[in-house]
Amino acid sequence: MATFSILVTSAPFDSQGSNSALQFIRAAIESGHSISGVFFYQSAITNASAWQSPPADELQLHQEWLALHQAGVPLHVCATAAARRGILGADEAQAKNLSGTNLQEPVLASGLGQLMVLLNSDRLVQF
Amino acid sequence: MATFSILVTSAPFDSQGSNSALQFIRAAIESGHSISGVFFYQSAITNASAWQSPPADELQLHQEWLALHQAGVPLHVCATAAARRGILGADEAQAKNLSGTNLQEPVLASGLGQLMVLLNSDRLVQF
Amino acid sequence: MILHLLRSSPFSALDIAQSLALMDQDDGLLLMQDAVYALQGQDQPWFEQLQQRQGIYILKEDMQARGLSHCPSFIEQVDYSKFVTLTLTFDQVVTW
Amino acid sequence: MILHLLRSSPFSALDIAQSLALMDQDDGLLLMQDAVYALQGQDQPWFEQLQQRQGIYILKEDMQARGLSHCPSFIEQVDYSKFVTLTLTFDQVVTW
Amino acid sequence: MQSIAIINRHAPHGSSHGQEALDLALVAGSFGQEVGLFFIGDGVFQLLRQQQPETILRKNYSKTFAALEFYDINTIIVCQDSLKERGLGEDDLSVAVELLSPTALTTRLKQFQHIVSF
Amino acid sequence: MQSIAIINRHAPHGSSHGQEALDLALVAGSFGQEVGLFFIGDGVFQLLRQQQPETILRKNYSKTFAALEFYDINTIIVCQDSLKERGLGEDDLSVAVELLSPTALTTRLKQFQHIVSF
Repeated sequence: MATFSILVTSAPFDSQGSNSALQFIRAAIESGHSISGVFFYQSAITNASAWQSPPADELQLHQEWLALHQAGVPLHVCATAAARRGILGADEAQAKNLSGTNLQEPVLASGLGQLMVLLNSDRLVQF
Repeated sequence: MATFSILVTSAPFDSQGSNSALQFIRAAIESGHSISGVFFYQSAITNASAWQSPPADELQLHQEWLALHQAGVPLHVCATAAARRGILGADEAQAKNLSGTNLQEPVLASGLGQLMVLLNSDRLVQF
Repeated sequence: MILHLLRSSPFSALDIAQSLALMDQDDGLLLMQDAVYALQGQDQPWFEQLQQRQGIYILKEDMQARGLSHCPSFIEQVDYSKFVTLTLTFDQVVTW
Repeated sequence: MILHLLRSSPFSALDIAQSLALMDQDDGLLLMQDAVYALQGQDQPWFEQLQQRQGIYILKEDMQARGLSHCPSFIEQVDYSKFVTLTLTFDQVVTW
Repeated sequence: MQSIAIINRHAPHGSSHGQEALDLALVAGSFGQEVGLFFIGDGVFQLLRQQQPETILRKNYSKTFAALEFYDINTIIVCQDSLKERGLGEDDLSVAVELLSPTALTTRLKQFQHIVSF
Repeated sequence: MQSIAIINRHAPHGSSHGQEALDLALVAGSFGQEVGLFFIGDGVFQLLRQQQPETILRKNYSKTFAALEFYDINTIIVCQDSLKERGLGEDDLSVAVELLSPTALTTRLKQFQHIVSF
């Protein structure tokens, strides 16, 4: 059995990348492998947004990620890449005097250093 | 003198499209033309986010759009495309019981029908 | 041994040429997402290059999603489960 | 008369071939964003096609941003102000 | 009345271009605009029969092409060179289309006031 | 120690790939990772001299390439075929690089534990 780290760099909905990552992770877990973590970077940071509201007949990707977290998969997003694109955690929201935030636990606002920690796995697969 | 409608469909920062649109509009206004409106669609909807927080040495695109609005340019975003990607106006935020919203005036959450209205101009230019 | 993941349509992007240029004899190539349209390229120069190689795979789910069903025998069809296995058969994975 | 706006690098994407295929003799083509790298394609087949045409323009700001300064005389350099004028000289604008 | 040509130039499912182009076409049609749908390059793959994007967790919007006439959208033009280059014929498509050479397609494109591309 | 190869395959400024790949490289370097920076295809344009992206309202991160050695990043490899295809030579680049054939480049790539591409 192996451990995988997953780097997602493509935008949800605008690209199939997030869907592919989801299906790959599910298949890996079903085969008994473990996922040391998922890291959202570049335009994939929208995956971290708790506010995604697609029409009812479309996949709510954020909910699917939360389900994976329930299954033990840590979720990280690059805080800098996210803030650039308007996804703000509690600290950033407070700094801007905002009453809400669209980046919430269990998704963690992390630095790129966290991705370095995730490299300590058998395979890194990018989507 | 002519009237232009501007359709922006590419993601800010991830693509140069929003920068090009901004520079085109400024040049058009300087030459005495008028802009009947800017419409954000597809991944360009992030332009509408009031929460964009890039590092200090990078362009804050949302502020640049607000400056154009001050100069009389109407700003529209497709509400469906925006909601899909986590950009929510007051109505959607209320429906989800959120305390804040990242889609605020003067950017208007519009339907695609608004783009049809904008077609009533001399030229439509897409970025 | 590297497993290359090709995602873009070879009719639109030149990623296919770049990945092929970097492939050794023992490397593999998985056609996924829009790259599965490569199946329709019988008359294209890159199709012959694919044909001359070992280790060409295609993701079944992505074919089915797009209404493609005919696959020549030199391309091995895999599902997500086999895709996971492939990433372990090879030493590294590069995404195009 | 259509003005075509080409944004992608002709070394990576095949948009250049598609836009050229749809261009009439009186249509125009503006190289902008990453398409300004076309300047480096002297040995590429599409470069000759550009050379044989009238109405090829390039956006000066995008050249300068990328460190490109040499431009052959058959390509007309325009700034954003001239770009605006061009969109009015032609009847429609198509973005690639 | 305004008129708008919508060019589809990307394959479906790998990106959202096709789905959001179709959404725009339907709205334009219901607003009484004259709409022309053009499929060129990889865009011709949008019209393939028997797509099942549910297998990759994407929406199957391709069924909607059959309903275009109810939105008064009757101009569906496909580039015959693009189709042939991709080893496809008219029989492979899910709806009736008008096949045109690139030159003839450009002539039709010029009859519309505005052009957008996806 | 882990090692990571970062492939740059897109031109600068039209997209954010180059800037965010460089950010990642700097962090990897300061975390003591062994970093290899590879430039292939349009990625070689990242290293062109005299870029002025301020004229298009983008950040001039190309200046940072000269500082890579301070982050202990000394492996900067450029595909010589990609460079030649684009009418460029080593003199056109802003930093000292190692020019390799595609075959030699692949051999070097395989010495890294993980590979990411931008």
